[in-house]
Amino acid sequence: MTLLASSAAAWTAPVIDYHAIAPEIVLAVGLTVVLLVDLFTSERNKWLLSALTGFSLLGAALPVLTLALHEDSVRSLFDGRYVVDEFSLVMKGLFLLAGYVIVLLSSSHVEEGDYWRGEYWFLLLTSLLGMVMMASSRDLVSVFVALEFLSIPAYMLAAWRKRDPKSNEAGVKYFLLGVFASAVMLYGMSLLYGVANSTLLVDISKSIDLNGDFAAVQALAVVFVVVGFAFKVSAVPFHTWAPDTYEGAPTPVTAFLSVASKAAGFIALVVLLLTAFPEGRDVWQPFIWVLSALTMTIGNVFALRQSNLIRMIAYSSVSQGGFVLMPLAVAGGAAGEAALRAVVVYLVVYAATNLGMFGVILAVSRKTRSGDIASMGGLFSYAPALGVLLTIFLASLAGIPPLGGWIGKFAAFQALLTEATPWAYGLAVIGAVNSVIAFGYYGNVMREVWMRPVPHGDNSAIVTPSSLRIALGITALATLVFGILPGVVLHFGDMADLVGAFGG
Amino acid sequence: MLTSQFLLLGAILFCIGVYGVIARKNAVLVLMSIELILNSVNINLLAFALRNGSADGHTFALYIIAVAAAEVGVGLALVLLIYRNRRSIGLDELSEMRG
Amino acid sequence: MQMIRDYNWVLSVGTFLPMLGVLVLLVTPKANEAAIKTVALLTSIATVIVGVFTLLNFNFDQAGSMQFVAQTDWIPVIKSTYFIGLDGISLPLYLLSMVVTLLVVIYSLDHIPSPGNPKAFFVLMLILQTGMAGTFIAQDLILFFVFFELVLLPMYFMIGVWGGEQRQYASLKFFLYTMFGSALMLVAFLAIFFKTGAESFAIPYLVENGGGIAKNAQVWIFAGMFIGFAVKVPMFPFHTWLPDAHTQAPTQGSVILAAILLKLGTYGFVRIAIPTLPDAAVEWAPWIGGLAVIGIIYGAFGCLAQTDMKRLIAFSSVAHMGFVMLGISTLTSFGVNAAVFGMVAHGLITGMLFFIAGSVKERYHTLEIAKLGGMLTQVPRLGWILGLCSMASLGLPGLAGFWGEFPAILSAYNPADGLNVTVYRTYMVIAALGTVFAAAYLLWLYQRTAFGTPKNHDHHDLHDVNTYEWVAWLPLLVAIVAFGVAPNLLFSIIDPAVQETLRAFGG
Amino acid sequence: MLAASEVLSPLRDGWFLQNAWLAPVVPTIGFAFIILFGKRLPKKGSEVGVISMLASLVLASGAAWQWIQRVGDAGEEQFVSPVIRTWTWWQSGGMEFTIGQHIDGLTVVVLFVVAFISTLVQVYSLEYLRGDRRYTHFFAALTLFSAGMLAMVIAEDMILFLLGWEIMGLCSFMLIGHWWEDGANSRAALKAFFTVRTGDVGLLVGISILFFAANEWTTTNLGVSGFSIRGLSAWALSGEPNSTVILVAAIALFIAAIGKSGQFPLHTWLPDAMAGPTPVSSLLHSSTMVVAGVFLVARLYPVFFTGLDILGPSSNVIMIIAAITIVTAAALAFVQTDIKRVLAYSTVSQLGYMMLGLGAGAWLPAVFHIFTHAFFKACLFLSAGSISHSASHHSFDMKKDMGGLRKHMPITFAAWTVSTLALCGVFPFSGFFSKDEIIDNVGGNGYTFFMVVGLGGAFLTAAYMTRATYLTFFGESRGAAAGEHGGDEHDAHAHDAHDGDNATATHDSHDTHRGPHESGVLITAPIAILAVLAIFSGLFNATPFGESWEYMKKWVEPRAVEVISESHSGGPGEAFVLAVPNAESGYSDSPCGKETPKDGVCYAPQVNHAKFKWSKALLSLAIVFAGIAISWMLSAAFYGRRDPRLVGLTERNVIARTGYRLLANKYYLDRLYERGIVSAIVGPLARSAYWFNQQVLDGILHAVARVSRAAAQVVYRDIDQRLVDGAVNASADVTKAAGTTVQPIQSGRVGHYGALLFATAAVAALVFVILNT
Repeated sequence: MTLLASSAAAWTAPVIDYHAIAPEIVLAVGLTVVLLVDLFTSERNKWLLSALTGFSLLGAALPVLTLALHEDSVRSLFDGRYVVDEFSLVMKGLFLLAGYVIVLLSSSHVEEGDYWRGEYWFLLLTSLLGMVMMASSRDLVSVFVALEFLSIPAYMLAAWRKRDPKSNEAGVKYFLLGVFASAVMLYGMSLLYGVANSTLLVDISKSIDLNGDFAAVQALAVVFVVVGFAFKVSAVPFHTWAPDTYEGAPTPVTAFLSVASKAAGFIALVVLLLTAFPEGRDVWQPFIWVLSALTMTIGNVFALRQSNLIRMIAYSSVSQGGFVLMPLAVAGGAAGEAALRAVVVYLVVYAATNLGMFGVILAVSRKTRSGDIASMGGLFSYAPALGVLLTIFLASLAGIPPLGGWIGKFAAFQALLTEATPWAYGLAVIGAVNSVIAFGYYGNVMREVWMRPVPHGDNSAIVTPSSLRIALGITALATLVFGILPGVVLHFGDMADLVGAFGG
Repeated sequence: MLTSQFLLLGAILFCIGVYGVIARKNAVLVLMSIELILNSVNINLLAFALRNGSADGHTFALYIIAVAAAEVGVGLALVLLIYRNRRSIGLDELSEMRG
Repeated sequence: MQMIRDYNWVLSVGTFLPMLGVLVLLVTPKANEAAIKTVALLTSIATVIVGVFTLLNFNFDQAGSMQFVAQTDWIPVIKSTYFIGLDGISLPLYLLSMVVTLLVVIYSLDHIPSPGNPKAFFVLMLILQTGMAGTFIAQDLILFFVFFELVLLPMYFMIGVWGGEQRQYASLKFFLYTMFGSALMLVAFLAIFFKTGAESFAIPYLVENGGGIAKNAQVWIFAGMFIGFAVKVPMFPFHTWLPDAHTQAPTQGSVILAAILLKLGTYGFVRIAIPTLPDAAVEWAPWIGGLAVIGIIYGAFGCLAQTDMKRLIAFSSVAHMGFVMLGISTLTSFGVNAAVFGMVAHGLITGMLFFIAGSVKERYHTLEIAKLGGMLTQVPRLGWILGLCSMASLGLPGLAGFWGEFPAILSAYNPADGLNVTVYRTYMVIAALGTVFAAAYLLWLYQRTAFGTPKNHDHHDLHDVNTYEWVAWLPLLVAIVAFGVAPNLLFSIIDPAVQETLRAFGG
Repeated sequence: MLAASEVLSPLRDGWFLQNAWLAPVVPTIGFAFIILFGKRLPKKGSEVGVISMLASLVLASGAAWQWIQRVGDAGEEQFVSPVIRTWTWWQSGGMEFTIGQHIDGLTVVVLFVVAFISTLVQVYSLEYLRGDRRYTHFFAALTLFSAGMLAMVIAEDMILFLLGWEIMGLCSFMLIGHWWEDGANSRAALKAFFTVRTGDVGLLVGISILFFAANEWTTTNLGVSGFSIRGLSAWALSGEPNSTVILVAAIALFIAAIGKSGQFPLHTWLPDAMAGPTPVSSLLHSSTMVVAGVFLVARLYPVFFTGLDILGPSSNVIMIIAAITIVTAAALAFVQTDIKRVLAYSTVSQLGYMMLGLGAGAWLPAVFHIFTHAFFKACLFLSAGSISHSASHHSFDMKKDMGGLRKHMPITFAAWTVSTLALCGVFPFSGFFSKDEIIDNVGGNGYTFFMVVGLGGAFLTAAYMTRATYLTFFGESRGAAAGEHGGDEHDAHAHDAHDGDNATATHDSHDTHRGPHESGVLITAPIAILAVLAIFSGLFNATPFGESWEYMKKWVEPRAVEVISESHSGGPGEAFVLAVPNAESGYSDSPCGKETPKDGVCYAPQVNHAKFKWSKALLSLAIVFAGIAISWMLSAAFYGRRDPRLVGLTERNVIARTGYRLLANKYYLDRLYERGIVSAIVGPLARSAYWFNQQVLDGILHAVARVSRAAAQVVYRDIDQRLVDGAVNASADVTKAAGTTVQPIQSGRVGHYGALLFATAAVAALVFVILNT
């Protein structure tokens, strides 16, 4: 009792830096507006919603820009539980833009399918808000809340096609495993709190040193927490939900999951590893090493066997996750900054490329209405533009210069090799070999596009709605620019320094 | 203080929950098992909070309870959904997509 | 190494001009084939003009030093710069890539392989051109890597779309093989980058400091580069993509592949692997030499076993690149000179042979040696050209092939210090025997295709060498003879650069 | 002892010497011209060929003349320095390598011979190949050949030498295969090229070895690269070279010579090469190209001299090979029915004589034999061609289509006879002076056994030539020679020789209907000229008539004196300057080749010259006449009167039968050779030698080809496609298989997923907990 009383006495209202949380506020307002508008608009005017969603995302992006340009770049709220630094700003920017592209991708799709549009946009915004918060969270509680904030809407989105048993299955699997994973993670978090007597990551970092009486507990806690996020980023063997969910969920949602929520998982992971357990690296570095190797390899091996395009992409994105994990296997020490940069760079490039690819798939599936790889047959012959774009995106994913993907892989390798240990080289070689295997299935799609006949020989052209065109334009442009002038994207990575990490 | 006993209780609850999640084929039961895990976490948090004398644990626990409520809401909704579509809430039928 | 920075815009223009053509092509309507061909032709002509300009402004007295050097920031974060330059080793290959592309474009004007679509075909070809030219001028490992990889996709599609029956298998095989090599190569590049203090990717810098790396580490790093380059060459155990790729690729593809792409690998050895890692090079050289002579004999046997003309030529590439690698493996400027000359010569000759194979295919609808015959009676000019090229290819003195082959054998007699002389002299004798086999399979090919009485009796699309072919071929034929008679045209350029490159080995 | 004044006499070098390098250049241009415009010219390019050859002939004669003057200027014991001009050709490793001319006695002799015979043969071909389908190509190839040979002859460095050498090989390929519609011809062409090329490996290796062994010495002492011929000569005699290295190099080079000059065991290609048109046989395969091997040995004589220890106590490889060649080839000539093949084998054995001479230190007689042999052998071939052209419907079969032709073609007959006598070495025909000189010197240098072999060879030569002569010109006419219309062979050959346009059709028919007759002037004229030379060319070095007649010795043989060199570097167009030879070095007792030169360099080894004795000459003459006589009687009896005692003798008489079989079948001959000589001399080696013979003479090319083709099949099908490529494809399959094995992970069941999730977490936790406590 006394304890509570004393803290109550000490309580003073925190000063809130509204500029710092402006993006979140804008998003919150935006999603309420969407909700209300949805209530009071007739079916004819539902198109307003997508527009609103898009605008609120761009609107939220504005303060991010102003914050980035503002000189005192680090703003810490709620005594360090919610921090706005370059890292968070870059990631917020990424989420908001990715969200905008997803809006572009999905608008036509959502308009045409008989979906509950209002809710769709609402949930999309909510989930994005969760991600934006995740970027800034520096406290177990806020991390947890942000995580659920972005996950729960995602569960619902996955199950969005209510009448479609596949979609249901997707939702349920995602949900149950997600909740289970976060539960396990929570258990780890509770132990962390117990050891560190604080939920503030910076404080935790002080007491997690893997020695003393509680070394075992610390190790256990670290592993469990990592597992929680490993699930989010669908690292093997926690990836099992991903293919099923991706296949079942509506394609735009799949795009959303495979890009945005995965990215969110990664930044949470990075934040925790670098700010909370820098001293715990003896536990998590080997763990990540194994996860990364498994993820790349298993993901590729599975992807090679797929005949369903989306499922193949699911596995490809799994193995891509392995490449993002790669630098983290040495991060912590000197390689920490490089690893952070590599992760950011990879996520940015990967977001652009992958969204672009989903854009093409959406466009093509409007005609073929099929998820088979074979349905891409002869694409180049009747829709050269789409064919070339798809080729560009696939090549970028395969990491072939001068397309964006290669700089992501390059950064990953570079960060990995800054620690010139045999382990690092070993993982690098595994990664190299995997990047070759990966081409096995990317090339397979290219082969369909370029060298195979059109299925059922119908060469009817594809009508691509303007929003989709814009999305494709943005992503393709980004992919090329990142590839040819990698300085641009590497710059993001460079400025994204993370407060609290590297003893800073 | 009886911290260690609380922790033990938490651990046991956690294990039961995990067992439930893995072993049960019934969606609702799985949901309940997850609730068990979450509550074991809550117990841990509170025990630590009392031992360390800081309020963070309580706060965290409150958050978890709130979020858990939301999760259950969504979960039950999903369960209803599959029940509508396939007149059963057995999880093992949910294996259309594999491989 | 001394840098000359005059005209530092020339190389960039020459390299990226084709991309301009690509942009124009992209906006040209697909239906308007005439326009497309014109654009492609003009682009490649313009490129060659720039190339000639480069040649004219090249300072031959200082062929050993980098010229037209341009260096600007590119990826400051990873200390990689846009750093290009040209010396006596790069110059011939750089120009060769431009000329060959032009000739291939000319040839394509009336030889668009099925399934047509010249627009895409020329676009890919021009992208290829940029990649190839860029590789030869890049002075920064990352830049080199980008150009090196840039070549892959276009060639993949060129084989896969316009190729023969097995094209899809062949193209994928080609791609995976090469990519496998380059992936490990990239790792090696990063390794050397960090081992030299993570200062710079610039090749001159690495040449300065690469020697400082511990020998053991050098050997491992070299292993990475070796796989990357050896696949491209291709050297003996990594060669199996070549016959398939060559056999399946359309004529233009084979020509470019043989004339330029294979040189990327050997060039990589000369420019990067050996100078930056001298100690490792000494360790590896005997193995490289061994694989090279195996390749020579092995390729010859491969040729003798062939029933398909194009596949035979493809295998002959394995043998010829064996000579090149033998020269390189001696680590003497004598041998490397021979190797660089050999690259150019092989580019001209084998490129030419593939042209011929293409035309034979077009006329006889088969490349089965057994089904050919009496070319000299039906298409005499084509027959004689084939004869000339076969002679050049088997290393007849007075033709270009000889100057890549004989000095290579010669140089194997005494390799650089620290290399086992006995081993290399054995290599020399084996390689010399290889020349006999070369004579055997080429003459045997010639006897059965050109001599004898014609075997096919539908003469309707038998016509002798036509104008496009003459225009496309004459430059190559002239070059074959010219370099054969006056080898110093090349040697005088190559030699100083090679000596500069091999300073680590005392010349 | 010499007074400096005598020695100091400056040497003239005129325009022709300075510009002898034009001799190959002109035909090269001619060749290009023929190839490009030949078909459009009135005479289908042949005129270009003839003109260019005439031009080179003029250049060659001029050079020869001025060389003679140059020698005239020199003092008795003065080293007559060759006229050298060099230009930078290529550079590598900082070294510059030159191309250029090296004109000395040997060069001018061979230069003249080649240019002269090429000219005559081209004139001859004007008529002989008129109307041939590839008339133009024929002359192009012929001209290119001359260019190549001339280039090789004047070569200043081994690279240019090699270039000429290979070009000759190429032309020989093209010319043998001239009528390639017939598979046999193209096979023969392939065989020739391939066999020679096999020898060329030796040339490549030899040049390489010499270069690296000598380069340092030559650059420091003479300022020339290790390819330069004079550099190599000086180095070889300088006492520098390591005996093993130079031995290996010499043997390697000699292998090349064996291949080119059809020495045993690589001689098998030469008889087959007769498939080519007769002018080709007479030019390439008798008088000039096949001499290249001999020329190589003569050119780099110091290398062989030191390397193989010529004039040493023991017999060296050159002599052994040469001796075997002389006997086997001569013996094989007996059993030929094709007149050209007889001549081919005779060529082989004559080349054997030249090699024998070189091997035995008789440098000059060997070179002289090149000179004389060229004339009479070319003459013989052209006569054979004339016969087939005008008398036997293009058949070369002596038994079926000839006989009694002396009445029909007197000029040809006369020419043939004198050439035959020259070849047999009958006094005073040219062959006597050269061949007898060789045998004499071989004996003189103490190789008695080889002298006996030489004499035996002379006997055989006389015998088989007599047989051929009898069969061709005496007895009654047979087959085509009797005017019968030759059957298929005629048509076949007509198809070859005279194909295509009507002009030839008429020409062909008209001479078939006329029966045997003398050929046109374009054919007889060259024959006549050659015949005259066959008689008199011997007088250029008529040792029997005393010192004063030894022109060749004076003009051609390099004087083995020690020379102090100041500047040998012959820059572009600048002549090669030599300083005063030191007064000490006498001629007779020159140290060159015997010991290390003290204060200078030697360019030629000191060789001895046997004193000519009529007694020896008469002995050999007697042997020759014996051969002629015996052979004549036998032939007359056997082919002429069909003497019952002889006809079918081989069926009745065991000895005769075996004897005949021995010859009729070369394998028997080899077995005889193996049992008789080898097992006697080198018993243990007999079996291996026998095996070797079987393999090699059983058509080395076919064996090699078969083996390597088989090997190739194995390598390609089993190793390449199955093993190497298989591994590649396998890796892909493995990856796929891996997917199948791990597939269960993705069972699609939430329960399993959850279990996997937690199990991994638990395991990881356990591991790390254990590790960290």
